[in-house]
Amino acid sequence: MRALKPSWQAVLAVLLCLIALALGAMSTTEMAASAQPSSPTAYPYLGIKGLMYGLAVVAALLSMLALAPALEALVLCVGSTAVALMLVSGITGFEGTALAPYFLLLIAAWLLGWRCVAVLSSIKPSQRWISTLLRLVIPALFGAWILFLWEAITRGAGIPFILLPPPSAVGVRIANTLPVLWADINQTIFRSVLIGYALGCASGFLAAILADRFVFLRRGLIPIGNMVSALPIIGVAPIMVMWFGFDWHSKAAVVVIMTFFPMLVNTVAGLAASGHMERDLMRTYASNYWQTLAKLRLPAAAPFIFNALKINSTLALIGAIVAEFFGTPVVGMGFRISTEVGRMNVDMVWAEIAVAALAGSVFYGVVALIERAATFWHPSVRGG
Amino acid sequence: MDSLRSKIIPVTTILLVIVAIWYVGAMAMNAPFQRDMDSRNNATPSTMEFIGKTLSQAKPTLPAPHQVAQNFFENTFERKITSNRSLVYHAWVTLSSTLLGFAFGTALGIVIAIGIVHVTTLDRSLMPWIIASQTIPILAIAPMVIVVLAAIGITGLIPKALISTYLSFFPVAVGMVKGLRSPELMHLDLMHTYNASRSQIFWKLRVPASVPFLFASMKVAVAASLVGAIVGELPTGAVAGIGAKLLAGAYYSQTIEIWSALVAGSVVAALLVALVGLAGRLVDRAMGGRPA
Amino acid sequence: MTAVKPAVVAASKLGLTFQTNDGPVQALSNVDLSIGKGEFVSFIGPSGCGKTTFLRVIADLEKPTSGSITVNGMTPEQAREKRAYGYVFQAAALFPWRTIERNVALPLEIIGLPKAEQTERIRRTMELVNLAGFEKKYPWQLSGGMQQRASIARALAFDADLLLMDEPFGALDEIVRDHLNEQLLQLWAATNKTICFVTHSIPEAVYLSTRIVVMSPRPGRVTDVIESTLPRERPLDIRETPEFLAIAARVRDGLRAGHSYED
Amino acid sequence: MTAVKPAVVAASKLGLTFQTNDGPVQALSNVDLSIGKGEFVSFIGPSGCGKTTFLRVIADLEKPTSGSITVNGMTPEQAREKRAYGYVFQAAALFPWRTIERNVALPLEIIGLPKAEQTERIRRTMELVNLAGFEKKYPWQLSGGMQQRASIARALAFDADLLLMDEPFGALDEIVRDHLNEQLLQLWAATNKTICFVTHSIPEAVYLSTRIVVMSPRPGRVTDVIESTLPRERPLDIRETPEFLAIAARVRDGLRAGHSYED
Amino acid sequence: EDKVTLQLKWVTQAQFAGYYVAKDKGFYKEEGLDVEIKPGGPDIAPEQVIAGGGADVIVDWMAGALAARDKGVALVNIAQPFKKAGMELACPKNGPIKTEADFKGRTLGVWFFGNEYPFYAWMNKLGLKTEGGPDGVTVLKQSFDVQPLIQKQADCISVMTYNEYWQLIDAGYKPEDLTVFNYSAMGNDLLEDGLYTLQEKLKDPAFEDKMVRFVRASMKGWKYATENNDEAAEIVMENGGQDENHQKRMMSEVAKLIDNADGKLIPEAYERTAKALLDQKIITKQPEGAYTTAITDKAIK
Ligand SMILES: Nc1ncnc2c1ncn2[C@@H]1O[C@H](COP(=O)(O)OP(=O)(O)OP(=O)(O)O)[C@@H](O)[C@H]1O
Ligand SMILES: Nc1ncnc2c1ncn2[C@@H]1O[C@H](COP(=O)(O)OP(=O)(O)OP(=O)(O)O)[C@@H](O)[C@H]1O
Ligand SMILES: Cc1ncc(C[n+]2csc(CCO)c2C)c(N)n1
Ligand SMILES: [Mg+2]
Ligand SMILES: [Mg+2]
Repeated sequence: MRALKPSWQAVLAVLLCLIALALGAMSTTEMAASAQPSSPTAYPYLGIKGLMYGLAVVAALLSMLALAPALEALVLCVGSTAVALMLVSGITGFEGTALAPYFLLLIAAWLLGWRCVAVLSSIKPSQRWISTLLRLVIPALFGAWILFLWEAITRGAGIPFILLPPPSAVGVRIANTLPVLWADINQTIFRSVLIGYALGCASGFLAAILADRFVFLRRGLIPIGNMVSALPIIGVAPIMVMWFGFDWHSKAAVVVIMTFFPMLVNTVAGLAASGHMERDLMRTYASNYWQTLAKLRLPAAAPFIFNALKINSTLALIGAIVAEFFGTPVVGMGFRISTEVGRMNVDMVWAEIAVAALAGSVFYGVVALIERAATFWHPSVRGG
Repeated sequence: MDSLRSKIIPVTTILLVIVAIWYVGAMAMNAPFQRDMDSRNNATPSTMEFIGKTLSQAKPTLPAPHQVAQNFFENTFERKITSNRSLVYHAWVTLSSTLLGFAFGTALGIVIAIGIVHVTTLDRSLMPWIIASQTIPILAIAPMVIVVLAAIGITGLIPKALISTYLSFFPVAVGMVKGLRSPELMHLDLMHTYNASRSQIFWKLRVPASVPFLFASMKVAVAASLVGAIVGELPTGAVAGIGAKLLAGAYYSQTIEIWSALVAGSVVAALLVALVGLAGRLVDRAMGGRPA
Repeated sequence: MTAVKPAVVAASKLGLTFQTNDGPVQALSNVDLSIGKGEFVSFIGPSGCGKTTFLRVIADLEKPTSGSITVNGMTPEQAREKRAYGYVFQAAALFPWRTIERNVALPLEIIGLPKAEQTERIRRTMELVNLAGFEKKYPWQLSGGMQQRASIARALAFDADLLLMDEPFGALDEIVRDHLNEQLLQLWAATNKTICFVTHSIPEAVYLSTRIVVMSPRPGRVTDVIESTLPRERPLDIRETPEFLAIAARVRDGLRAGHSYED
Repeated sequence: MTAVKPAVVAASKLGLTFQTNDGPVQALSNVDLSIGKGEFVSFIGPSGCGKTTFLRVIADLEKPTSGSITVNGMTPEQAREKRAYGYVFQAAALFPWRTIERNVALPLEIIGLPKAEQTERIRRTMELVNLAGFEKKYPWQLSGGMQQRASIARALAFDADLLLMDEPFGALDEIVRDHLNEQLLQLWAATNKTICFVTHSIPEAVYLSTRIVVMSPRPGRVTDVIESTLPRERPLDIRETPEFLAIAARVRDGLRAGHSYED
Repeated sequence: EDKVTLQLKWVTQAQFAGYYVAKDKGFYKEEGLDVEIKPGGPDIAPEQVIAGGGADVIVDWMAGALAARDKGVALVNIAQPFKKAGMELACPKNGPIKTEADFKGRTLGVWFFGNEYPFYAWMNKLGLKTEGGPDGVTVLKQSFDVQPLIQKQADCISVMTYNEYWQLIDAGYKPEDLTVFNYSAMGNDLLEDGLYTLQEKLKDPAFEDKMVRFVRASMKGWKYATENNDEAAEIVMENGGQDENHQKRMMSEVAKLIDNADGKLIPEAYERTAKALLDQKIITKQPEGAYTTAITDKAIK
């Protein structure tokens, strides 16, 4: 019994392979070719069909033997990736001809990839560097699979380029337009986003403190803060352009408005989160408002504040980009996106989106790292 | 009720301060254009006349509060609420997709948070991609989403609501991950001693402990939903809703209309946030929350 | 005598070291101990010597870093999964969003007891700890001792064969404490439960236990194991007998030896 | 004799009723008490009788609903603002984001003590409660008793003239407790502080106090006030003298009278 | 009745009056068509809508359609109701720009989203760089409105003869206060609103026939609209247009661009458009078969 370790992903993958085999032709061209065996037309997977099925099934079966987790992950990773690569490269030139077996095999390979990620995340390594490595490898694998699926589906189903380009095209575009991308990042991220984020978070925070300090302001400010919260960017952005000009200042202003509210709400909630006994303790010291704030209530509010900082890190990015749809100089990520959509350069649009996603993830990641360091004492960090 | 009265005075005071600043701002911002106009018409108004004119332009840079108020009042109370020109009608259109999107978004956010807290695979692999998803500028993909959905026959409320969902699930997911992980270690230990199942730990410990985080996140999410619903109205032809109103206003530089639509949006937002806040307080009370 | 009974807890060469920001802390070192069915074992030792840690290891809340331990012949994990024990924590650990009654109901809900039986058990244990009338209050509306009693009620309602109690009566006055001591002894006698009991009170330890384990601090070691010669039937005034005082004196000596300051 | 000293705490007809979800709870009723400068007053009474509540009223953490109270001749609020007292809570209430050392430093930072003096006081009090070596640990890395001692150190470092201590030694073993009892008495004798001390241990109360206040439960009333006839100079073995035992017996009787169950 | 879905390039306004008139007056119905008109908006790319299957036929500018064709969406022009371009650059007389020679070092407002090609073609012709600096022009992405001029953020802005120009007039500028550079007048015009459909679908004779009927009815609508401006504007209002006066004015201006409503494409204008795009490398290869006169030939005999 110990020799076998079945997993539903692997079993299902084998099953899907069998169904796909039974269904036969993987593309319409193959179907046509087999209907007329006399005329030798080229079709996808001429020679490697057997190899692909074989790899998938073997990897699935091997993975169910009681291997060491690392080995199992390796087998799955190699098997699923190889199948996916062959699938994608085979269909190139025959876009839009794929039939059901193509997609079944794709799903089978994806299941193996999933299993691989699952195995990897169940490993509890003893050394630090391995766990750090795993922390990076697992999301990367997961992401690679999103890209594989995207590539295979857009090509297999022949989705029009201007609706959704395959990631390979986006990758080529990124590589070819690095200077433009860099100029856009410079304009949007290093000016609008960072400055707006800093100002927005700071003002939301200050508003929360003021509201906390003065009951009068709390009663008056919070409802008005709520109203500011949902000033829709598309309404605000043109006004900001009117007020602050078309350069980055108006975008930063939009970001300020967008990030203000989450910070306000979370800080207010956080300031209410400190324990009663701790507050009583500070009272016994006749600690004044600011001392209690600095030494008790802000540390206790930190998890909430970081919550806002994290949400805002992505909001700021969306805000700045969208604000650039309304009057900008001819540089910036939002400008590029909106014009390139109009020019049907959808690969460029996705290149910008990819860059935005990368920048946003880095931004978020930095905030999350600071959070871990600053709220090490919170149960959610100590492990709950 | 007492708390209501104790709120009215501060809110009105602060509103009055804002209105005062607003008037000054309106005069200052509308003055350059007025000066241009006057010089083109060779008019030399007195200061009072000039100020009066800055506050009564047809398409001012910053409309004066009374202009917005008048427009808002006309479009809210003096039109049949079924009329295309009634703000109530537009607000309702937006509100319906906001609410649907908020419901979807909250549900999705919670589901994702549950997944992340309970399934190591998801914890390790999903979060970075959820973050990445949130950096995709919604206005850029909204049209594509709507085109694709229309191609498979989904139109009407759902596409707009989906865009709301997209914006609102994230705050909930982030907050709930934090909240579901916030129970004290001793309480978790206690549940372990009972060999409580994951679902029991979840319902009896993690969920109640996450409530403050949930409501703080839901306030942000409901506001985000509204923004999403408004954004979603544009690529659907912007026929109705606050977004359509904003767009039409923007297209014809009808700043007064824009501002009154913005006010309408803000009022809706404030009401929604207040409602979530109220629900939060009721839940807190039901959970034996200790008055601060 | 205890050796022939099946061991409920059997630890051998047990060690546990915590890794902290400024170096490792050895909380338990080389602990050998076997506790038989139906025993009442008290743990006593200076603050910080590892008593709580040892209970937590039995309860599978902490993994030992060396040595081995079985609970009911299984690993602690398996035992926990079989709901082999009830645990009273050193702090009350009540859920602030549940009333006292619902806090006591918590373990019963988890094991899925029928509603009627839940109500009955809650009533009984709440009375036992003298909290009747406070069922509908929230934890923060109770005094420290009342919270502690609520947490005892919760563990008793759970009704497991092995009871792990970490200073359950620390926050109670002498009268209530005597009362609960008696109740606990009665319960123990009637149900043949095995009880591991951490206390700081030497008289309490001697009065309750069949065996007293004296521990010494950092690294926590077992320095003395004292078999009680008192009969199972113990009226409160047994505490004035010379036999009782002799055992107490021996415990006190063992305890004093573990302390750094002599007085 | 105590009446001539200026009253540090003077309560008259003090009452406090909590409003709860299921009706009012009367925690204190008609408490008349005057505590003079330099007194050491212990409060003893069954769990839930209002001891903590009384201390909290003195500390201006709870407002009485009837009667009046002055602290150092002022309202409790003014006294608190003058930093008239140090308070040891029943639970440790340490901040999880501060190390033990920084927790003890907290009140010193707040009153704005120079750094050098802070370090000195921290060192001294940490040694006093026998926590030297644990300065850099976080609260969750300490045992229950150690946390309790850290919170005592924090209050002692604050060094106010009036000390309010709510079961400070509840989680400590007998030896540490004896040690700290002695230390506290020395400190009290040397500094002429006024101390209000809640405890459940009758010997502790008798050993430490110049006066023992016995309270009865719901509504919390003062049922007996016992002046100690022991000398100020008290070696530990005074606890075996007949005089000591006589006082203890009287306290025990007072305590028992307040309980509902007779045994 | 055959269903046809038409995707407009912009929101409901008199720019599209012909289609609304044809629908309202029953011209489509007469041809046995059931036409759904989908309004567009600032971020709707009709090319994407048709590629995604959301429409049968779209109103688009030639430049955008050719760009999409270059990207693999084989759009074909089947009719060209707008013979002249309505776009122009407007500058206040009291500003620094009086002639083309004054552009150097100035800031100009331009619409993007596929509407920028005529401007870049023009600058190309003038030999002006568009990256800013003293020797080139600074380009500002202009949003919906004429604010950049009013706020003096730009020295000139783009306007449509039938729309934003009148907003400037409404804002208090008198015609004599403005210098306008009209693309058509300068001979720099690229073809504006035309009807496009997918090449693949046109191969189907039934679809082709449907398009013939659609174009015939649409042109009838345009003819009616150019002859009855006010009524057409009212029909637009009923379908969700904003600001009645504005629509009436727009209708009368649009009528000037229509010429006679036969929808026939002028090959020279097509060549000019294609060349401009090739010069700017917007498209990579000379487009083939990007228009057909077959439909209009059959529709308008
Ligand atoms: N999570 C932890 N991380 C690091 N060290 C810890 C942790 N828990 C306990 N310790 C250390 O282990 C030792 C033993 O702690 P334990 O809680 O078992 O003591 P104890 O005997 O229960 O003391 P007390 O009577 O004061 O409750 C202490 O020195 C403590 O500092
Ligand atoms: N915040 C509160 N709300 C309502 N009731 C309360 C509150 N705090 C205390 N009580 C009630 O007041 C009474 C006295 O409580 P208190 O904490 O003073 O008791 P105590 O004498 O300190 O008991 P212990 O020895 O158990 O700590 C108790 O019956 C308790 O239920
Ligand atoms: C973002 C944006 N893009 C274009 C225009 C201008 N515009 C409005 S209608 C029209 C003709 C096309 O139908 C043009 C070019 C604008 N105002 N805003
Ligand atoms: Mg302990
Ligand atoms: Mg108490």
